[in-house]
Amino acid sequence: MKARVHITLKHGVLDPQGKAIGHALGSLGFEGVGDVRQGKVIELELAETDEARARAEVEQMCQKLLANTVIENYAIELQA
Amino acid sequence: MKARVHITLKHGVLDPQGKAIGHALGSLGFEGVGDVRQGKVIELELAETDEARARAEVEQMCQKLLANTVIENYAIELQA
Amino acid sequence: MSADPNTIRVTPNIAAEHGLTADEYAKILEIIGREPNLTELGIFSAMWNEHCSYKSSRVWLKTLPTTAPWVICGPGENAGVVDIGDGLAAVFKMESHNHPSFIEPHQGAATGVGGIMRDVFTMGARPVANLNVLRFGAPEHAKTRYLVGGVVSGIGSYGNCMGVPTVGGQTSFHASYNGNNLVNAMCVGIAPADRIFYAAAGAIGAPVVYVGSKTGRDGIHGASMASAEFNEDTEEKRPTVQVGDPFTEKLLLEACLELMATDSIIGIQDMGAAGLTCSSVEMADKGNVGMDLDLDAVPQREAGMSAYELMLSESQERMLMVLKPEAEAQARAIFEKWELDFAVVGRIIDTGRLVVSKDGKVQADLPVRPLSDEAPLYNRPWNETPQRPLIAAGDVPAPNSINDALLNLIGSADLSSRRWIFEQYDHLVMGRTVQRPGGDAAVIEVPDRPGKGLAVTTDCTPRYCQADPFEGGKQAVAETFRNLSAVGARPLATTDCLNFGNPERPDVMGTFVGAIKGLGEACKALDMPIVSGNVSLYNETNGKAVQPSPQIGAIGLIDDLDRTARIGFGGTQHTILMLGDGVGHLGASLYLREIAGREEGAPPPVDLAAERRHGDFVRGQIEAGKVTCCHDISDGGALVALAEMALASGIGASVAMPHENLPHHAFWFGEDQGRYIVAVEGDGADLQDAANRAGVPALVLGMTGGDALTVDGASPISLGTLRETFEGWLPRYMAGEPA
Amino acid sequence: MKAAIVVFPGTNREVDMKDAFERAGASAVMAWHGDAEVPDCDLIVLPGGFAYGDYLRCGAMAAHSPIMKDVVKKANAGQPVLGVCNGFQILIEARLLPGALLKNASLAFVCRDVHLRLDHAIKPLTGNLVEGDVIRVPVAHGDGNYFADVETLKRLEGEGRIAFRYVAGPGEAESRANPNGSTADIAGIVNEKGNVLGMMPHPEDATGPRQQSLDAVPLFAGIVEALS
Ligand SMILES: Nc1ncnc2c1ncn2[C@@H]1O[C@H](COP(=O)(O)OP(=O)(O)O)[C@@H](O)[C@H]1O
Ligand SMILES: [Mg+2]
Repeated sequence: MKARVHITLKHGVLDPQGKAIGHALGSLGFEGVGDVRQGKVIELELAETDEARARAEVEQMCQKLLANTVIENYAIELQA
Repeated sequence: MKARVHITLKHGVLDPQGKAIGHALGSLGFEGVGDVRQGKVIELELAETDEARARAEVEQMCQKLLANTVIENYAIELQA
Repeated sequence: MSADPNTIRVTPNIAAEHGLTADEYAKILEIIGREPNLTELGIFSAMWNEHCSYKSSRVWLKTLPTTAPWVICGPGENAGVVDIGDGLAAVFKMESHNHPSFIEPHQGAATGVGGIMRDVFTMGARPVANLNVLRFGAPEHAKTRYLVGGVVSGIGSYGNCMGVPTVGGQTSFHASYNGNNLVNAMCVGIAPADRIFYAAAGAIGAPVVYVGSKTGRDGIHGASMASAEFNEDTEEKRPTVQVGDPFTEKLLLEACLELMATDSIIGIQDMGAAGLTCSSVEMADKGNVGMDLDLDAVPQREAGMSAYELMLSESQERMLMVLKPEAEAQARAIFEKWELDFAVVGRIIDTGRLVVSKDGKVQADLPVRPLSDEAPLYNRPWNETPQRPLIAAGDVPAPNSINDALLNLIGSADLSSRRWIFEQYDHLVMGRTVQRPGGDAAVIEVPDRPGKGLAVTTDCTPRYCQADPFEGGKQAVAETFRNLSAVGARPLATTDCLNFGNPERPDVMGTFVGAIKGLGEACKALDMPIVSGNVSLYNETNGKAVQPSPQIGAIGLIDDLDRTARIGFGGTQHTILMLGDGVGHLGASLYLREIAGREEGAPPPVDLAAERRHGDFVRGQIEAGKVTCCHDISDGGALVALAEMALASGIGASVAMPHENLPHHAFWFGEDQGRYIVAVEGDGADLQDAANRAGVPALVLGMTGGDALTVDGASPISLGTLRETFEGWLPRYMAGEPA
Repeated sequence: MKAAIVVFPGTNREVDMKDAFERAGASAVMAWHGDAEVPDCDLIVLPGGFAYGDYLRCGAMAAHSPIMKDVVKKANAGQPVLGVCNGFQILIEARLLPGALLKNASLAFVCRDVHLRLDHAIKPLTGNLVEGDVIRVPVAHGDGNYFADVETLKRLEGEGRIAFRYVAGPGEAESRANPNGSTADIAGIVNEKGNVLGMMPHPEDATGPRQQSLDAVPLFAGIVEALS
């Protein structure tokens, strides 16, 4: 089973990378670009085949390591 | 219109971060974790409302700035 | 690549695709007495390409001076080794990563830094200082900004993570590098002088051990790529780029040094260009033995790798070692502690052959000796570079104002401050950086030897080498000698990185030959043997070569760090003197290029006897504690040097031409060699006396003080204006402003 | 006084730290991240570097090292803990200190001298520095941009827990004072009890006779005196 974890900065948390990208796009001549935010995706191969158990496990991984819940949100996607 | 760009390392390119995360999950006691890869997501707000034009524009942004096409692939998702 | 490339029959065409000429292929057939299979061909092509075999340069490299009583190990090993006293040795080398850095600047530069550090710690030394030489295309060129950004972040990311301070380097811009930037990385390490590790692997039956990262399909053919001229579709090819993992290398460093503190290693070799092939052949060759390799035991990152791929992969952060048989368990424990792969992948055998097996089958069986000894050797035809005319000072128009010319120069791409670069490098980690980037040579305190200093620098002036490779070659060495002398260091030895175009073109080969002759002469005269180095050829695009760039890295010793000099003025009301004099040489100068818009003329000649006399004199004065502020005069001439001294200290100066023998602009911006500016308390009379006795001209230029630079009584330039001009260019350029 | 300096895979300023404590007359031992316990000591130090390469998030993986359980336990029991640079990042990831350290606003690594003002003396960790003192010390980091939500910031301010702030040095432009974009120019904070200090700059590299500044000597001298 494969899991994909999307990690994004919480609303209200400054995003220096997103800001810099927005700025750079502007200087490259792209117009009409509003807010830009950068996040992470982590893709994991899991031995677990049961979806519910896999989800619970990845949830644990996020809580413990993958995300910093002080500043980040995460969302889990599973693919068989 | 909102765009979401997923940027992942090309197949076969070493991913030191993914490797270290996989290793750390192992030491935290998570079992059965295979390959781990880390990528980026960039979310953009666009003034453009026409889907085709928006896609073309984001495609340009990826080529020029967002992705390092030597080692990275990208995929674009649009949401109205 | 199909699962078993060895089923492909090798043809002369395939050999040609591997960069082997018809003659070279014929020689291979003769050596092995049959057709090679693809893996064997790959091994030959890797060993025989320019990068590994030095086939175009070897005959000339042999002419360089490489020995001195203090040289412990000269060229031929991973790095040069020099005795620095107190039981210690300095281990250092410079290497190019030009092509990879053009294709992927961040990763290319990062892996260049990783590679050179491995060369140094393979020999048992802990790296203590990194330097880097960067040559980019014209600032206006569309790709330059992107390359600068990527290369600098790449160098920083690797060195910073390793915890090795990056303390110096050189950066310049010129259109000849538009399609081929240069990235040369240098690393200096310190080891106990009696515990240096070499590649030779002698003992029959001893285990061959692979440690570090797993092998993937990284940079296969990277070594060949480094020797192939670029053309328009190179940017399309985009071969498998190597990604650096500095974290793994940091672990590898610590694990290797921990193992080296025990008595376990017979031979050790890092896997650099052409990975497992080069390292195994070199170890076997130097040990005069053979090697049996079992590729199934090699830790692999990807499934289904063939013998061909495993032998040629350039995955980073890997080492090959031959251990004493009884030491295996202890070694394994150390690498496991550092969470690194450790695998016995072979044995030393007595047949003199490299036998590579996989899946229970022999995949390659080649005699070791001819792979290196019978590598092709070319004495390429070369044309002497025509002499350019000398340009007399009077033939170069004066600027509208000396002040404006100075501001133009210090605000130009080549002379403005490199702060934007070196602030992205951790130049302080290890806590022993005594002189930071921004001066002449950087100085670090030798670990565990309080008060003892090691000075390091890199230099070369490609526009001189373009104008006259021989004088330019001399000048590159002389300027490192000067940078070291200016901080009071005794020059010890050098490393080189020779970046040139296509050696198959006699004009290019002529520049190479000229430069080597110049380097050799200067190294001899200044007693700075070349103990390691690297050659990078084919730096050209569409038949246009880069400026000849024989980059020199040098190290020197300071016995007492209380006796050293810095570039900043030490106080106000100090007398400023120029040591050395000149004719106001403006040929091939930055003044001529930036202000007069001309790239022509012969470069300043280097009088090596005067160079030595002047350098020895300044150093003597610094060692005697009489001079504590010194800067050598180089690009841009005396006035640029004075501006840099004022800015470094925040103390102004008032100076005037000491004689009227020359046009003012020739005096202030001439690039005559072998000169220094010093500032001393009092009226400088003692220093002048001493200089006279030593046969060194010493001219009083003026006094320090105030917060402006005043030249020949013209209107003062405030330090604020100077600083803004000097510090402004690079950050503004990198922020996207037009060059 | 004895300091225990924790070494993680990728730590690289442990020797700088050891030198600083030894110069101040203390002894220092290295502690390995994989051990279950910190050796007996008066002060636990998490030094600078790139633990686990700074991959994922700086300090994230190191915060889960076996030894960190013991560090957290001892910190909660009141033992003094000093985290510098990567050490500060690890303390944050271990939730011993609030907020987060984001990428520098410039997105680039920055190594240079900065000026720090001591806003709140917190004994013993700010040593003999006096409130209002300005010291020149280097920074060397890529992720030192301190961020906390408004409430946390208010609490830090109100409780006097912002120990160090970046300020402009003599003749230095205001715009250059803050090297990383930190909220409210925050360079170092303490926990509620005041026994855990995290800071981004490297005071340990401003204590040696051949380093460019000796301004952090009173900091180390004070810590050593207080804990001896
Ligand atoms: N790429 C670089 N990395 C680090 N330091 C650099 C780099 N380029 C230049 N520098 C530093 O900037 C200063 C000025 O360089 P340069 O003008 O070449 O000095 P010099 O003429 O004395 O050799 C030196 O201290 C040098 O080490
Ligand atoms: Mg110089």
